[in-house]
Amino acid sequence: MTILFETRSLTKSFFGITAVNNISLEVEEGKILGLIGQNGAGKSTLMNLIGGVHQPDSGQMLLADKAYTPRNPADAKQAGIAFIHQELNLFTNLTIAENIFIDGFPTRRIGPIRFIDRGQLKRETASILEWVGLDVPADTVIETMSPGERQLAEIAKALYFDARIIIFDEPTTSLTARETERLFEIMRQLRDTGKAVIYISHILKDIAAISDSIAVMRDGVLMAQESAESFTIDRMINLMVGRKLEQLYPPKTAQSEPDTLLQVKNVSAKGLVKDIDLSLRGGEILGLFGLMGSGRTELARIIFGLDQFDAGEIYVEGKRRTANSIRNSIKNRIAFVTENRREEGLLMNVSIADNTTLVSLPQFANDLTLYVNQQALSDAAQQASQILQLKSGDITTQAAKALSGGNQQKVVIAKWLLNEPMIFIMDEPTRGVDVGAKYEIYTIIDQLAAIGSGVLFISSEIEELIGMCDRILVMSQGEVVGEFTRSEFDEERILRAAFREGEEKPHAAVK
Amino acid sequence: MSAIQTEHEPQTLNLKRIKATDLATSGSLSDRLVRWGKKLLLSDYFILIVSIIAYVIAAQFFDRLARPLNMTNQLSNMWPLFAVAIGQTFVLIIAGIDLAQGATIALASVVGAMIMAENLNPDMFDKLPFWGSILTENGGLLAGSPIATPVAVIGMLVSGLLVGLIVGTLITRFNITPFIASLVGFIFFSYFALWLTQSRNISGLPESFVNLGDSGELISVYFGPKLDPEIRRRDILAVVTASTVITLGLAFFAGYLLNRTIFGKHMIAIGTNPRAAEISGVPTRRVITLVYMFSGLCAAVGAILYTARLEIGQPTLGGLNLLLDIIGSCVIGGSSLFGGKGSIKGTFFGVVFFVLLGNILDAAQMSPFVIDAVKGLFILIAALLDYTRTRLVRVEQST
Amino acid sequence: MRRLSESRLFNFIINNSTGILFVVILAFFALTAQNFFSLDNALSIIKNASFIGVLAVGMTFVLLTAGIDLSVGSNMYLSAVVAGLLMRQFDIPVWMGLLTALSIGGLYGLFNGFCVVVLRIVPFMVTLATLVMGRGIGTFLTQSEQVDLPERVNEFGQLRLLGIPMPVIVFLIVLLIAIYILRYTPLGRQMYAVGNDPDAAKKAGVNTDRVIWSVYVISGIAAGLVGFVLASQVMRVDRSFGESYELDAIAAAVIGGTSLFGGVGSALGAVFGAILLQMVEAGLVFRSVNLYLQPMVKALVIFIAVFFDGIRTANIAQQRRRYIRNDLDDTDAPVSSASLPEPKPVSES
Amino acid sequence: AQEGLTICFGFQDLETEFWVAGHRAITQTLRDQGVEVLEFNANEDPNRQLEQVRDCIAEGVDGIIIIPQDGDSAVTIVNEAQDADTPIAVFNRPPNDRERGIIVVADNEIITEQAVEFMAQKALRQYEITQEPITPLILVGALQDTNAIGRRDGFFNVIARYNERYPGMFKEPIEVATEWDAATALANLEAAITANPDVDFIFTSSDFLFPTIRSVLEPRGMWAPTGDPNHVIMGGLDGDATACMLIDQGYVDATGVQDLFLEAELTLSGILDAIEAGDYQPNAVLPDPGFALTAANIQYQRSDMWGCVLYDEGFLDN
Ligand SMILES: Nc1ncnc2c1ncn2[C@@H]1O[C@H](COP(=O)(O)OP(=O)(O)OP(=O)(O)O)[C@@H](O)[C@H]1O
Ligand SMILES: Nc1ncnc2c1ncn2[C@@H]1O[C@H](COP(=O)(O)OP(=O)(O)OP(=O)(O)O)[C@@H](O)[C@H]1O
Ligand SMILES: [Mg+2]
Ligand SMILES: [Mg+2]
Repeated sequence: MTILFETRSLTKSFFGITAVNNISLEVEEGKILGLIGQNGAGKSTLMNLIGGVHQPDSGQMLLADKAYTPRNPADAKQAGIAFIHQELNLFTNLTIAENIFIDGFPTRRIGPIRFIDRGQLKRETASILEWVGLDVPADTVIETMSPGERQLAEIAKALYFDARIIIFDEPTTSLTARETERLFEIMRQLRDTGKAVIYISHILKDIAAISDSIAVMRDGVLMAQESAESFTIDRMINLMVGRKLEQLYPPKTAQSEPDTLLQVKNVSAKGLVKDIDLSLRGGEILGLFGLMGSGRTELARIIFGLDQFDAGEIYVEGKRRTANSIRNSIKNRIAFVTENRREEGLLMNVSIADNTTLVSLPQFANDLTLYVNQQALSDAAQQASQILQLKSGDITTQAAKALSGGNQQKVVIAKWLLNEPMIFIMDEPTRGVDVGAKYEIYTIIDQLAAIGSGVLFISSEIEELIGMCDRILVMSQGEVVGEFTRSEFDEERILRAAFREGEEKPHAAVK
Repeated sequence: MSAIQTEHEPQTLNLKRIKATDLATSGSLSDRLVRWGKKLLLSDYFILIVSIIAYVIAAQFFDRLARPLNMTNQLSNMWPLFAVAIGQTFVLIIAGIDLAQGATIALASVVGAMIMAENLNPDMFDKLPFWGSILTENGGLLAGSPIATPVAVIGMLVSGLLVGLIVGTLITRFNITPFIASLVGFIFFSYFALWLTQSRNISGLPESFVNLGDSGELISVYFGPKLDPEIRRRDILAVVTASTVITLGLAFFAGYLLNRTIFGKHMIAIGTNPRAAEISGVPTRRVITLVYMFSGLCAAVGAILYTARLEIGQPTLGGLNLLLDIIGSCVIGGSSLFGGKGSIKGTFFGVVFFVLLGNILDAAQMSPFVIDAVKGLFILIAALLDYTRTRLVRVEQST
Repeated sequence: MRRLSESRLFNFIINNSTGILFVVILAFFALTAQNFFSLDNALSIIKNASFIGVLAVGMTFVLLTAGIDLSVGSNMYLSAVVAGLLMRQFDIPVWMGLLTALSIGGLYGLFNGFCVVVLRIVPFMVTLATLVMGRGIGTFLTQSEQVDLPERVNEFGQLRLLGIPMPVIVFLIVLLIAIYILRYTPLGRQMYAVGNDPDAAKKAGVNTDRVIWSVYVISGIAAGLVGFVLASQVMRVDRSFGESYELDAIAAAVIGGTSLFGGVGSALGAVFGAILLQMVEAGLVFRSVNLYLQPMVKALVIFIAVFFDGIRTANIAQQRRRYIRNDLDDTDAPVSSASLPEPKPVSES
Repeated sequence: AQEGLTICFGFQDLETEFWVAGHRAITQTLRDQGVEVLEFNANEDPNRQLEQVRDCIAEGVDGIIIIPQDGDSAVTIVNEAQDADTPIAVFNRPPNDRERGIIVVADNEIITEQAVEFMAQKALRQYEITQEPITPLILVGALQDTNAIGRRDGFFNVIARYNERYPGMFKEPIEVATEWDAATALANLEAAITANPDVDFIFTSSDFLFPTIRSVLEPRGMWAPTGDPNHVIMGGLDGDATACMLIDQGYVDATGVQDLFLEAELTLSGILDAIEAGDYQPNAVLPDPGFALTAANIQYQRSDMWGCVLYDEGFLDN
């Protein structure tokens, strides 16, 4: 075993918060290192230091026993470090191929003039795409791709060049089990060819399954780095959170009520969804499962009034909705946590407090003078951030973009919570959230249901749906293809339904 | 001026405090200077302070700058520019741009004059489109009537609101980028105003209107000997005029809207991320349209001040040069063309910068052949200093 | 089936709306104004569109990176002044004059780039300042007097190749070079990337400074070129030479589909926008429209063109969007699952 | 006697030869006499000019000379100065109310009429011979500029007058917008000539557009001196050096001349005399009748035209 890379007493702080505190980490050749920690523990920041995105305040880094001081991402790349960022860094106006080769296109000469060699570009891209299992043409423009496909494209982009260290910062947040499995396959291949892999995830089961060694961070400090065998899930959680988590899901307190809050009848939108029938009662948590691209997000957007539909009806509290508009929905206290927090969820440059109170602003304002009660507003934001255990500086001054990924997700949820939603549509609400915070979010979902709200819970993590929901609907190709009540919950059956497979031939990918 | 003076007090207080601590830590003079310089650079009032320091230094060389009358002149020059820039600030905050302001000033000026002008010479005006109906030999629509001025003022404000409504509608309903929508408005209404008067100015505005500008003196000062029987007009300094009151009123209203109301929060949300704002229930279209209407309103207020001081309705008021000064003032004052940033205070400082820069350059009596080159250089330096400031602020905050 | 073909026609119209608008305007003037539809007039329109057109092509590069160049008009003036003065004072040949104008334009752009990249001042302020400065320097050099160009420049200006006026040829060459850079070189694609997300570009290892610097130089060279070519047409450079051309250049670029927020746009679009504008202007002269109404009509055409372009892009985006289901053209027929693309398992583990 | 005086000179822009020459005539003469001159450029913004005049008053200058942007803002500015006891003179563009201030008037409309009159005479002779109606074209200046409007009015007055006397002599004039920009003029003139190849009578609202006109006409074989059958009757206004040269060469038939030197002299003597007399509100109207320099009178009146003086000094030489 050889140590390919190490950090020595690395420290970095932002705005008085020490995100990375005196960390000495070792990365071995031919091994997969799992890195875990709560939201805001400093994982991404540590990786950003390695990847040249930020520069450390103090400490050193050694790459193959030589001092390594990247001034920018290009330096890191030069040194053989590939980095798949937590937030997507794709150029939405360019094709996959162009994204992959943006810093080094293959060219060829025609006469005296050099041209980008589009043929070669396409060929090379196609082979990488096949490797990561993304089945779209190389000249697909990113804009037209779903979040999951984009994440695969991002991975392909990082893998095309021959790196020595590959960093995956939560790469599976938009992937389904199948793509995740494929990704692990790739990671193992990389390891077997002698590369070092760093893998960050909040899905501890995955970490346990794939890592050779595991490092745990808490509040910027490295708590432990040991071989994977010496960790159990409980120990990981204990080290991460600093306490024991008895259960992953809170005890269920909510009871479904008889009255129907939301009724979707025969709703169709050309090319997207067809003949959707769905009803949601007060106090009910309704799960919506499906594979990538099965149309759950589209359905959620239609219900929220963000997109229009061609046929069918939607009833809210028994009243037929005539105008399909966002503001109508908000007036009816429907909330929508988007799966795309960067583009649709947050005002990145605006303070956390202002983000948190954006939806419920009218509550704090005088109708006539429009005057906003600043004190009430920041109190409410403060309260919400405490409930969700937001890890941040001063919420009235810190901008949302300076939060860690998971904490950003909490802000999106807090924003809707303040409006006291009656129907809460959550599209992948726990994506990128740590175990502790997940528990908090589940508790909130449960409490909401307990006071009579209905929750439409969209997730790709089948376990959490089983843990939380009263009922699960399964979607495939824009249609509802299965419904399971709590007593019928069974992971394999639900997955089969999602694949549209008969009971008799279980799919190979399903374990 | 009052705004500037009150802001000065904390500054001197800070100075004292620094001195006290310095004594305790026995910092050297250069240390103190560095610290003081840093403090200045980090202040929100940076552009204002730089402008005033530059002005004070320049006044040592060109004593005409220090004359009281010159100072009150500069003050009165700021108000109309500031009034228009307030509207532009709003538009910049929502990541827009309003070129149509240039035309709005012209249109409002002409519309107002067509309502209230007295006596029009038929030789000059009989080719106008509305000759014989709105305009006659006796003047505009309401010539001579006591309600002429108030109606004209309302008419001007309404034309500003209308132009804003049209530009806002192009943006929100027809999905046209603000630059083009307002450019279309700029070209269209510029020539519409010219067509209305066939390029002619309309003079003969009533006294009651003219007094809305800086000839409407509210507080004047005289520094001469006490019992001089004949005070020359030029020795009387108009410190507070109608235009001061109108513009400051507008500024405080805008500041209230921006900083204290839900409307302002919605503006910032739209300027930062329109999609997220929309999904969070912000009525984006309505807010955007209202912001452009407010911008038109501000331009119309500017038109009132300009028209009153020139005493003519003029279809060529405004224009591109003025527009660049206005947007420049906003940007120097901290507004970003990419939205989400901007303040009324900052814009005021930007206006101060542009007005004082013009005054200093004129006072320096540089050859007209080099003055523009120097002006450009100074704009660049100011922008550079401001950038250095924001960078330092960031560094300061992170440690 | 009928509905399908209808929707196809509809889609065709929508997807080519800007082109159709162009043809409609052309047809209108061709039918209502004598001599409008002629090769001569076409060449004249393209020639006169070439000045704004070349500026707009240069501007497109800057806009692609979410920058702006307000200084092109002043740059034209300064480049033409220096070239003109040198040709008068030192009798240098025309080609050297052209080279001078290109270099001055390039240096001007280099300075803009320096302020944006190194001093990190926002492009709007930089180019606003150099707009004032550039004209100021030109005024200083000429003491505000006009520069009359020597006679031999006129020969160059009136040059024709196969009957095609020189400015049209220049226009074509500029277009080809721009298309080459934007579509076929790494630098060009990086410009799109920088405009789309500068941070991501940095993380991807793109030398964003170099990219940004180069767009200002390109825009500067284009301005220098226009300065010289236009001067060779009007044979005189006075103080208002090129004044407020920046707005027309930006308008032409935006009509051609370029976004002011970066990442979207093409050189061909800019050329198209410039020609459309010039065609309308010429048509209005042909029809002897009232002088006050001419600019108002022009404004309306800009509005309509941009409006249609918006619809077109929205529609193309809509069509490009991949759907979950293929029931777009008829809702009645049930979707057989056989016709759906099967979700293929990626690994057979 | 002028030593120690300070005079403030506010002008609009120096964008054409005419204004540059006027600027020079005024500032140099004053400085030669030992007067301190404060210069202010308002960049075509009357409001800015008003501000600058106020600054001059604040400065306590002895007198003010302005070239206003238009006749109406001039009234306001003159009142402003006189109310503050500062003598003021207005150069070239007259205020619409001529009661206050020293006003040196050059009436664009009337001078234009003189030049176009000469052209029309020539056209009449041609019309009488060929009986072909004349197709007139006018290059109109910026619609924002009152001078341009005055010149356009003068042009139309003459055309109307001739059509009244000789019905059918002139076709409907073709108006071409220039926005005072050579490239716009180039494009629009080219379009207009393509649309109406029979144009044989061109008036430009400013002489500075002659090179542009040439580059449109020359390739079409329409750039020909008097006497040539392809000659287009041509005239302009300003009286600059190029116009003088082109009249010499026979391409241009007439140009309306504002007597720049006379105007400068009237302005200066007016204001200096008032200062000497201690008159704070001097009022006078001093007309510059202007004249048309034509192919017919260029021998006698050459030296009265500022452009010819420049031309003869070698202004256009390389
Ligand atoms: N650019 C930045 N500016 C200011 N503060 C930052 C910045 N980036 C990160 N931080 C702060 O540093 C801390 C660590 O953040 P980091 O993104 O490294 O967390 P993480 O472990 O990756 O969390 P997650 O699992 O949620 O992604 C957080 O408190 C965050 O607010
Ligand atoms: N931003 C987008 N632009 C265009 N098309 C999109 C976009 N997002 C999604 N789609 C399309 O919609 C389909 C469904 O998207 P998506 O993958 O989000 O569905 P989903 O059922 O919500 O799955 P998941 O939430 O797991 O991603 C995809 O096939 C994709 O083609
Ligand atoms: Mg992270
Ligand atoms: Mg989804």
